[in-house]
Amino acid sequence: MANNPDEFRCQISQQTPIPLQLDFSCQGGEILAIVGPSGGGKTSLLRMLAGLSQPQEGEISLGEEVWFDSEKHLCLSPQQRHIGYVPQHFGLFPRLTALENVLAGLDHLPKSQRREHGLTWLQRVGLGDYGHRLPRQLSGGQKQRVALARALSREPKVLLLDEPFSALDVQTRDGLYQHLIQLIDELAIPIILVTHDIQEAFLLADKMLLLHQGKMLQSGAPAEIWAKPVNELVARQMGHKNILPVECIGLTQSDAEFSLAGQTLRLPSATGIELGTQFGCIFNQASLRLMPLEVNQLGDTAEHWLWVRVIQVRVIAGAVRVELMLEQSECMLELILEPGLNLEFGLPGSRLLNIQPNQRRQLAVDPWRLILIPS
Amino acid sequence: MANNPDEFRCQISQQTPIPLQLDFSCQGGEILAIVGPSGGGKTSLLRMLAGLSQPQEGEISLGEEVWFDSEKHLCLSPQQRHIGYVPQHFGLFPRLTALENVLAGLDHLPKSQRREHGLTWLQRVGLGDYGHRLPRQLSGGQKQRVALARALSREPKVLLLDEPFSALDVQTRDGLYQHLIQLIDELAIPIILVTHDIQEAFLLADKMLLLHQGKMLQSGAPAEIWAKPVNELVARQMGHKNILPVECIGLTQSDAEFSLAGQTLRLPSATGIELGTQFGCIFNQASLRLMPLEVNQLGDTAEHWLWVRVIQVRVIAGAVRVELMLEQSECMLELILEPGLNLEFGLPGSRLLNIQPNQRRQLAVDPWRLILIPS
Amino acid sequence: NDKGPLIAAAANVKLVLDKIIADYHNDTGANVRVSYGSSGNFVAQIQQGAPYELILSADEFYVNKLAALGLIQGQGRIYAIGRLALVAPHHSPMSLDADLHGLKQLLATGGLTHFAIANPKHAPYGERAVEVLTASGNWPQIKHKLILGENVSQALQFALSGSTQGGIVALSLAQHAEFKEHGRYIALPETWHQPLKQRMALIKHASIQAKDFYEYLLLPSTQQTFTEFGFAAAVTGDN
Amino acid sequence: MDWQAFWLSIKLSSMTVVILIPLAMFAAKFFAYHDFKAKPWLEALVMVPLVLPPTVVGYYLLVGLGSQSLVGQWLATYLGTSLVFNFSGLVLASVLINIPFALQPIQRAFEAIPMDVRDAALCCGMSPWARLYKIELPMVWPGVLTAIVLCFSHVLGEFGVVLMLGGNIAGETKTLSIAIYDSVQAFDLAAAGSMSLFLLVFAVSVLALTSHLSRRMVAANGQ
Amino acid sequence: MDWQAFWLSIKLSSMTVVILIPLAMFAAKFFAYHDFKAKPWLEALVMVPLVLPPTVVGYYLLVGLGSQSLVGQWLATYLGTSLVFNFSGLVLASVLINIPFALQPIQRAFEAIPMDVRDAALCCGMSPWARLYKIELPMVWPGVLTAIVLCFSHVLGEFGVVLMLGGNIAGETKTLSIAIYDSVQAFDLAAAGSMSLFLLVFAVSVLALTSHLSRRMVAANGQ
Ligand SMILES: Nc1ncnc2c1ncn2[C@@H]1O[C@H](COP(=O)(O)OP(=O)(O)OP(=O)(O)O)[C@@H](O)[C@H]1O
Ligand SMILES: Nc1ncnc2c1ncn2[C@@H]1O[C@H](COP(=O)(O)OP(=O)(O)OP(=O)(O)O)[C@@H](O)[C@H]1O
Ligand code: MOO
Ligand SMILES: [Mg+2]
Ligand SMILES: [Mg+2]
Repeated sequence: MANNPDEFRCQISQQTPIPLQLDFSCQGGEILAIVGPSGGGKTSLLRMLAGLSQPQEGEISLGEEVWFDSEKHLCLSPQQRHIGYVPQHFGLFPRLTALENVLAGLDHLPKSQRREHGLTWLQRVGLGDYGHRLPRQLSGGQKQRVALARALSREPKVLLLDEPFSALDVQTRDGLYQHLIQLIDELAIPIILVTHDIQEAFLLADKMLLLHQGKMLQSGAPAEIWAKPVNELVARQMGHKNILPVECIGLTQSDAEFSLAGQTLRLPSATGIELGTQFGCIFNQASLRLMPLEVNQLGDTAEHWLWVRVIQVRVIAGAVRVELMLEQSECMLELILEPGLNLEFGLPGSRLLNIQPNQRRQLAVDPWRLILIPS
Repeated sequence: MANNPDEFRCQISQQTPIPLQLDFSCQGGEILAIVGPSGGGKTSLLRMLAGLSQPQEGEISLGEEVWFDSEKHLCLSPQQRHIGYVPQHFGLFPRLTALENVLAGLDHLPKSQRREHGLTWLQRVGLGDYGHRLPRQLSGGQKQRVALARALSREPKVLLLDEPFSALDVQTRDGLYQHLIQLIDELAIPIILVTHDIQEAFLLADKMLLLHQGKMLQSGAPAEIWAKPVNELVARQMGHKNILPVECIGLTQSDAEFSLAGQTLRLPSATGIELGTQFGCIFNQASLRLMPLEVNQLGDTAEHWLWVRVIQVRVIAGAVRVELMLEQSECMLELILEPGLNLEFGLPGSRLLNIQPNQRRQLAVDPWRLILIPS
Repeated sequence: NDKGPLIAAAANVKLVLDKIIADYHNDTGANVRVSYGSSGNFVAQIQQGAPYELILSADEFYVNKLAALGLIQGQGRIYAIGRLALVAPHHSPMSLDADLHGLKQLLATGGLTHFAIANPKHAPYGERAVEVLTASGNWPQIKHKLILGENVSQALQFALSGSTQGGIVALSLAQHAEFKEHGRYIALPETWHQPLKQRMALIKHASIQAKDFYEYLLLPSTQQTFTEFGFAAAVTGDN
Repeated sequence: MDWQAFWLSIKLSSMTVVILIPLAMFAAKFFAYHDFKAKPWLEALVMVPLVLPPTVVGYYLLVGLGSQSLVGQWLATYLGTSLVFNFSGLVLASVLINIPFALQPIQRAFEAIPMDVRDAALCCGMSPWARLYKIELPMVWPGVLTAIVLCFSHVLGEFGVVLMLGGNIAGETKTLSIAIYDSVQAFDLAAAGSMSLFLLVFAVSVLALTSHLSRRMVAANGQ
Repeated sequence: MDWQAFWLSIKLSSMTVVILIPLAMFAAKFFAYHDFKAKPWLEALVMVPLVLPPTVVGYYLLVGLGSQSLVGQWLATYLGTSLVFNFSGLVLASVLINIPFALQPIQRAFEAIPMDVRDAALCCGMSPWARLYKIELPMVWPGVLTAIVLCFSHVLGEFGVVLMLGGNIAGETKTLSIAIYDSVQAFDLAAAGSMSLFLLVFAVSVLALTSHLSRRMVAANGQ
């Protein structure tokens, strides 16, 4: 194996206690985000990477250093792997203060430097004044930050983060993102980040891996996965909302006609589309535009537009969230109306647009922006 | 006190062990979201509402029923309050199975109905097949859902939720939102929801309360708080990013001139603006539009536009995140470019727009959309 | 009550008494129950209303104490006279003689490290053992080598454990079959010490059956049994 | 083999455990969750039965409960009963001297229940009894098991207090451990040896079985 | 008051605790974290010293360690020493018979350390010693304290084994508890009473102080 000097490689498979089948790598200086539904096996995977449990088969290595090899019956202990690990439930040492918790990971530093280094990291996570507190005297988010400081401060060879920001507010979170990015600039180590927050993954991760029931459903750059999810589950995990079933009912050289709950849509044709095939169609925000109340503006031939009924309108951060139902069906669509995007450019707020529950509206669809996925 | 039949009122104050000063109410059928920075006192507050600790002074009541009254030395026990509580760290009973955990809260039901009711709720949170598992055999998100099922299933008089969705993926979360909304329709009880997710608060909450160091900084409808945050801390907690310091340097009847890092902005005048006053100015997404590369398009008089330099470009879910720096300053601005919003309507992706790091660009500002906050 | 009256008896008469009780049952068909223990404990227990009807003490002291407390009928009777024996485990370099010359010699050569007796503070046999050691002139040299048993039975266990070179215990125990496997013994003359008068007494509320057994113990045939087991006969006339 | 003594020992051990453990659980829970000035002193006082030689403890119990004592006289007058030289006295004594073995491990187990679980239990609306039975007992079970094992074994082996307070009456107060002691004293080493061996094999089997079953029980629902 | 006996008791108790507790910690940790077929049996075997009457245990120890025994002969030949009728023998015996009191509570405490804390400790790169000292010891401390308190008290009060193996030699093997026993047997109730009282007051004070200090210590850094 002629690996990159600090490429982290993992190729494991097992059937019990839970099935797992994975093969991925992460370069030094890269962040790999692992996402997937609750119970998918993310924590189980991280514990294996940390050396806290052993897969049945496979190999885990960092550069030239083999951490685990089922064939050679080789398995380095967590100590030997020198990792930084933030467990999902923090795993703080209950009888040590916050500072002592951080210092507990710094045994590799000369004694004289430990304290200062630990304090620096406590300050970075915003807990400079809480060094003397015991875990039970800290709030949930404060605990999580101590665990984070403990893992980041020890200059690990690989960083394993299990939903490390889940208990934190936006503001604190943003500050910590910066420290994480700074750390990766300094150390250029591989970072494996388990997260449920897609925004977070987009912001931080270079690569992303979708884990479901122990299987890798998809991996690649976050934007790629977002733009080309392999199936509906991936799409939903990536935050796509409006996934409706469509069926190809007509095919020309350039166009394909789809039926959607009784209405018809004309989309650009593409390879793989055959007459009668069923797809999931993602109507993402950028592809939809709610038309003003004056009906029939788009003409009566339904080609790039749909008839919908307004179900609910709710103002959310700087925008309006509208729930629509396709006419003559149960299909729901969610639309976040930001001024200028799905509406004509103007002032925000549903009042000004006069969107009211039960209205019948036309919804323009930009066919180029729709995403088709196998159903 | 002639209260609403199921109005939940809380008016408490204390200095130790941590300072808390709150006064709020929540109607039956309403969701009150409590947000605020980590360590702000949210969990401490919820424990008081549950009867697990006592504030030094104040009164807590539900309709006519007084739960706590420091003057009358009255304090109902948690049992007497009949609440549903999801603690931040779940507090599952480690020796009981998932189903038994749920059943533990159903002592008020006739014995024959308990099991069925418990199973129904386990199914609702997506754990129908996990009833026989012990907590230590569940993943983080599965544990959280058991805790949720335990609290929701017991038809409580008030529901106290401490970040009940923090360990869950988008998809699972969305499903649970529906169940929560359904529950509130059935029971019409007050629900207090602590959360760090502003989107969640917007989606679910009727009212919102911002807690910082034990004090209520602001309360009201989420959209109101978003649109008129009383200070920078609130603004940041609401997810506002681009908050820059401006100073009023000129004042006419209709307009006010502000200096921002050496550049000048002309905004509509308003009450409370005086010459020399300093403000924080929120440049939210809807107020900014990045102009195409051809410079000087807006003319040389800087009235409603700023000179910026592109620092970083990153593709995120269906959009592009651009980091900009105001010329001749350290002020950073973050811009989420969605097609048609901050850009001229067109295809997404930074490549197409040709946004590159280090470019000098013009940024158009819509003065009507800016938010000024006291600094 | 066919189980018979309850008797408290000093541990050092266990061997002989078990035999006598068997004989008694054969002779009369009657039963008695017996509880072995330390005489001192019995006094404390009888004071607190223990259901004993007869006490066979290891000496006179405790019976006299009970008499002073008015808990027994009269003064009781001496039922046996205890005798002492010098014992040594088989491997011991000590030669046994009734004059304790062997002991003296061993002490002189420093070959004696431990010597077992019962605790003289509360065990009569221990008290008499000290008298013997003093009278034979061995006391100053031996007093730091003493291992004290809780009672004379434990002293014998010490002596047999192999970790002592010998000890002074009750002849009745030293004669025991079990002992012969482990060591040798020689009876010590009764003149070396005050007589070990073992006194018994009927408790105040004692039943007819208890009194019957009390009488049985004083029969010549029974007294003969006592001598077979290493006691000197007690019933010679004086109370 | 003195079967009578053996069964008496088993009866005494079992009754002691059955009486002591529930009481200890309440006391342990109280000690675990309440704090007051005198607590360290009370906790230390509970250790007293361990600090004195058993025979001496037995002696003081005898004097304190015997027919000459106030307690003894009251018992005799009003209940027509007595606590010395009979089985109920032994049970009382065994319960008293085993308090430290029962209390300490259970108290530690209660103290170790995490705060959030206690909170959740309080908020579940169960009656205190249901809470104790359903939630707390399964959690403190390892501590309770330790207490049971220590008490059971200790009663089997205890003879000082039993001898003093009970008086070695066959069928009533003569336990197997007294029988073994007697045999050793009477140089019946063969009998002592066989009874000791039997007691050991019995006790070790019972304890191993208990620990095995309890492990399986706990494993069946978890740990 | 027999001061010599008192100091001997203190010395014996302290040495027993000092020797036994560290050993028990290793054994307890091993038992807590490993599972194997023979484990219930081993755990039960450890209880053996409790099941037999102390005097009988003492007798078997005396025979097993005495100068005629293999062990005794080996000790005498190669080390020129002996374990009967002297202080080191008492220490050995005390350590042996207190194993159940030391092992059980500490084992439970180790078992109660949550999985995620153990995981985190493993991932922190500390040496096993540092881990034991910094992380585990503070967490199992309540269990260790229970073990110390039980062992310390039990050694103070134990006299059966001590008497049998030690032989009641003043200044060498005559502990206070034997002295008290002797006084009671000799009907010197005044001496017995005053010594008992002194021992009780002393023990209760020491235990209360220990529990108080340890509470403060733990409170200073937490619980
Ligand atoms: N037992 C305690 N002793 C002293 N201070 C405590 C204790 N428990 C919590 N605190 C402090 O009280 C403050 C409020 O804690 P609380 O848990 O209520 O915060 P929170 O708003 O729930 O935070 P988070 O969002 O991180 O969960 C924190 O600063 C915390 O450090
Ligand atoms: N000790 C165990 N015994 C049996 N099954 C287990 C055990 N621990 C976890 N599991 C199961 O393994 C699966 C994967 O769990 P894991 O904790 O890895 O999920 P996860 O992806 O981290 O989920 P989450 O996002 O909810 O934390 C889950 O279905 C869980 O129920
Ligand atoms: O009372 Mo004894 O049996 O002389 O030691
Ligand atoms: Mg997980
Ligand atoms: Mg909290």
